[in-house]
Amino acid sequence: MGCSVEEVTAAVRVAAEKVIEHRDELVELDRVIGDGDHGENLHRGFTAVVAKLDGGGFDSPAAVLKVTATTLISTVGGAAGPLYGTAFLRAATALGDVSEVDGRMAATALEAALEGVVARGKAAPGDKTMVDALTPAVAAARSTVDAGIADVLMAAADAAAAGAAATVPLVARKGRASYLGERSAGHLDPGARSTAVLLRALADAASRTQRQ
Amino acid sequence: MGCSVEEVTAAVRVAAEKVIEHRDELVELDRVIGDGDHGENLHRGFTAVVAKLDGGGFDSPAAVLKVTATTLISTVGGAAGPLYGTAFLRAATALGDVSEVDGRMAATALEAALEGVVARGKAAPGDKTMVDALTPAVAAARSTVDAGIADVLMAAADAAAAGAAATVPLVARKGRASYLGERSAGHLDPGARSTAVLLRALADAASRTQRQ
Amino acid sequence: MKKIINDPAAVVAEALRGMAAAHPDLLTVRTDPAAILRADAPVAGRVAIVSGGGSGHEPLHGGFVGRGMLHAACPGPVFTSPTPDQVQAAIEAVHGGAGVLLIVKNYTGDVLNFETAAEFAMAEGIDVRTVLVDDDVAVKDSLYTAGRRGVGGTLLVEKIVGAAAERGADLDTCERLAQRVVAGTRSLGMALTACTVPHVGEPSFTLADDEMEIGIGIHGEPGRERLPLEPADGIVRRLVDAITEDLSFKRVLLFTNSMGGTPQLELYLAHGIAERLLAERGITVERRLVGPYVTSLEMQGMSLTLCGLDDELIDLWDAPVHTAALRWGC
Amino acid sequence: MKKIINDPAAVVAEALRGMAAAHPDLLTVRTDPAAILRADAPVAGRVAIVSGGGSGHEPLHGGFVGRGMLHAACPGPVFTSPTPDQVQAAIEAVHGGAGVLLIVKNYTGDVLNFETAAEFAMAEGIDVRTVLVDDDVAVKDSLYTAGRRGVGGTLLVEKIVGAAAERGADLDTCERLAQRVVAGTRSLGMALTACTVPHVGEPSFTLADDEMEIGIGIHGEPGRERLPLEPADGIVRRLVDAITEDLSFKRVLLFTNSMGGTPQLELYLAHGIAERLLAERGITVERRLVGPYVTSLEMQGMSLTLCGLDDELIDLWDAPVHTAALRWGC
Ligand SMILES: Nc1ncnc2c1ncn2[C@@H]1O[C@H](COP(=O)(O)OP(=O)(O)O)[C@@H](O)[C@H]1O
Ligand SMILES: Nc1ncnc2c1ncn2[C@@H]1O[C@H](COP(=O)(O)OP(=O)(O)O)[C@@H](O)[C@H]1O
Ligand SMILES: [Mg+2]
Ligand SMILES: [Mg+2]
Ligand SMILES: [Mg+2]
Ligand SMILES: [Mg+2]
Repeated sequence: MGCSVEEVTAAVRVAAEKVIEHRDELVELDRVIGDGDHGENLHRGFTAVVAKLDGGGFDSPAAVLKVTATTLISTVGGAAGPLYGTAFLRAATALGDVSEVDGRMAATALEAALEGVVARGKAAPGDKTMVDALTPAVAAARSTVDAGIADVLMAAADAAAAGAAATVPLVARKGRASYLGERSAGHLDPGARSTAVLLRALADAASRTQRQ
Repeated sequence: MGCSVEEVTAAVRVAAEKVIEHRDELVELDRVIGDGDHGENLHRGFTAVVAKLDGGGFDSPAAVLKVTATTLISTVGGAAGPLYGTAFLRAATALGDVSEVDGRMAATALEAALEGVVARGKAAPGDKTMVDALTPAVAAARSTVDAGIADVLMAAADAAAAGAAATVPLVARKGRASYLGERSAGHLDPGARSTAVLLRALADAASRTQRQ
Repeated sequence: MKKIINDPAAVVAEALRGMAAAHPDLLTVRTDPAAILRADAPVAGRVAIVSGGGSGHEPLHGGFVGRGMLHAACPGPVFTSPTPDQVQAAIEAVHGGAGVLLIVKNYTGDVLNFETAAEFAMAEGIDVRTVLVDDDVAVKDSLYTAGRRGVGGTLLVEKIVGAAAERGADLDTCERLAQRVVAGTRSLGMALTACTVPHVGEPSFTLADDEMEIGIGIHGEPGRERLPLEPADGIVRRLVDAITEDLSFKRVLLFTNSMGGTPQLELYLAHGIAERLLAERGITVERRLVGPYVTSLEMQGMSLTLCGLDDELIDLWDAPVHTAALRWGC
Repeated sequence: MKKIINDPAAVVAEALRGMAAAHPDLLTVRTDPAAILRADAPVAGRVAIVSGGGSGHEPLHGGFVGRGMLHAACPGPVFTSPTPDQVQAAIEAVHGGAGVLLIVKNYTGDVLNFETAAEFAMAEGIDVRTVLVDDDVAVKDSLYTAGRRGVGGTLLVEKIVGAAAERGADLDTCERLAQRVVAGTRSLGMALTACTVPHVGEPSFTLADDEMEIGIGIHGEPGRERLPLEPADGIVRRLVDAITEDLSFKRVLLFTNSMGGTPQLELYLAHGIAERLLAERGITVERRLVGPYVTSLEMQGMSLTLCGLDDELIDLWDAPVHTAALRWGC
């Protein structure tokens, strides 16, 4: 059993609300090694996403992810806007016109999202970016692919959280934190953190619907 | 016995050095109810006066006061420059070509100085300006006029100190402090303070030479 | 004190050296006594417009020296008026035979020093007139103060009279014109933070994080009223109200000025509010100027100036000007 | 946080309203998506020059929209690049049939968003080229960073290419010219204090009273090196040394820029030192610009930019320009 279009909509909305809740934390993380806008940027973008989802009328999970993508692209700006926008767009494309998302499809969509982020941002693992949360998340999802979507996303969320935490000692080589050189070490990457927040919220939403 | 041209030169030099020493105090007083430059202005001016006095070659006490006046006018700026410049100039004029300054002449010179300051600045007693130090100084000098110059100046210095101290509760009605209105009350007027410092130094110098 | 300076006592002299280097074709910068002169001064047959005052208000006044504005500016030490010698030397350097108009901000120090200079210059046979600018509504103009201060409006007087002099207006005309602009101009400023005078080394006053000062002077003097910090709408309304209560206006130039440390973003924001409030009061904004023009070192804050306009004043405002800080039409 | 603002989230929108009010003849200001356009755009048959980026650097970029410089500027939120839609709308609004050149500061966010906009616009049949400005020598240009940042030099690229476009240069020529200016331009900045982003509410970083930050970015990012505060001579020497070690210069434009909160007095002082140091190194300063042009809100600090000049570039620099912040020759 997978997630219906209604369940996907609800999950993305929950994820959006979680990111909105984490605004100040993300601002603070970015203030220290960046320019302090990551939380504000995502707050603006995901607030717009929630408004779009309220409009409803989506005929497939892919349609939900696509409107999320285009809304993020047109409202977030900064590095995170095009990167998260591409991630959701590629995930939507990977889903095609299925009407339910199962564990395997979720893993495939996550993998497409990661490929999109790397294609646009050219970051490698270890560069201290959201890629450091997404890469282990994709690997974890792939290895639990035969489980239900809730378990796949839970594995991805756990891995993303660990991956984000592991950015702390890294010296940034991409994004604004790279200007700091060695001084970027010792701090959590804001984009890796927001990726972990997003995946955790999606996983929680999926477990709730799948447990019902 | 009065002060010779050498003694007047020495006294003005001592007075100049005293004002220079009080730079920071006068800056601080002016910072609170003015624009913080009174000490710096007089420091610049009296440093130039000392340099001029070093040149020597003065043939009368009036010549010493006159070079002090023109040096102050051309180096101090601000309100205090023209006011102190005028004060020394009028004092010089009052002395005429005498070669020694006695108590009576000192009182006359002080009175001329006060008249000059009032003519230029139009301040009345109680307006919280240097006039509040000079006015009682002139009165005290006038009432001890038959004593020696040291006593006359000492009386003037004591009265100036008291007059300056009495500016604290006043609300300023002239100069920059007047912009503060009621908020100028509770603070010592920087110009009254510098007048008191000058007169004290002149009196001390005169007592030293007269006692010898 | 955090400043990009060397010796606090040499700040003005060193800044003048940089200014000379920056504008070699436009300005002649003299030291000892210090003066910033139009490169082509004296301009024969034209009234020479001379201003000056303490430094620390840049670009006022040196940034306004050039074609169509000032012939000379006399920079004193920071926040201290120049000396008579200095002003006199500038007068003599730019006098072109048609007399000299001194534009003086109404502060005791400035008035006394320019007054003395004018006396000396007149003794040399130069016709010198003085116009005092006193546009600051923060100070009650009464027998019991030194009178209203000259602040932002000074720039407008300099521009308008400078244009008239450039066109050949005679000394009487320039003097009357300056008086007319002064009579029709009012300003009010406010500060969020104090500035630090280099030779003092600490802030001129202290404001708590939730306080602002209304009626601030441009010399780091505290203002008349300390109030809780308000949103921009409230701040601008206070300034507009006080100015329009002091004088009634119909057609105006609106000058939104930064005290130095307030960024353009905030200044444009404030300007937009001022335009809206004036429109509500039926006042027509015909010309505007927005920027850090009459400053108080790094002070954060702003001032508004309204200058009543008629067709003649508009024409003079629009006339070509070529200075370091204000330039158009050429 | 002490600022003249209302709602931190509305700062840019409100500032744009004020900017529109301040320059009615010069600019058309659009909201949703936000864009500052030349009032006479699109200019038929001319290459349209479009730039933009996060707000908070005013007058960059909106202050440089007008004849002889930018056709459009896209202001993002404070320190956040604009979105692709926004840039695409601006491109379409000013495209005059001869193609569009995007001048983009080299930051990941700006690059990605402008890139996406360019793709969309090209899909609509508009020839769009992009030039990245990366003049900041503070950042080592290597595989291990996002590459050098675009800072003060951006203004120079905009002015020079804007002049060429105004004269009718085609898109290829404009693109090559921009690349040539970028290749010959280097900058370095420093800060005495941090700025406060309105939606953050506290300073971007903290510097002790006796510290300065060398290699500061214009987004409130800390720089590369924190050092004890030095006199102006030492500060300026550090900047000049780093720039001239990175690239060798003969004839230059020297641009002494305030980060926003540093007063003119200090800026001219620093400029004078830079002129002296360049003369000592045999570098000829042919043109200069001194002022707060590429800022970081109210940050105190400065940057120096050197741009190699030849007769062609001088001619384009001198060409008439009429924008809110830079104006000459008309
Ligand atoms: N090239 C890149 N590839 C992947 N992620 C990146 C890249 N550059 C930046 N990021 C991510 O974007 C985050 C910053 O986003 P944000 O603050 O919104 O944008 P900006 O840096 O433009 O202010 C960083 O923490 C990092 O995770
Ligand atoms: N009109 C005046 N008459 C007499 N003294 C005055 C007058 N105005 C100001 N002063 C004196 O000058 C002092 C300030 O001098 P100073 O700080 O050097 O000048 P400024 O006010 O121009 O900065 C005041 O403390 C006051 O004693
Ligand atoms: Mg950021
Ligand atoms: Mg003073
Ligand atoms: Mg003063
Ligand atoms: Mg950003």
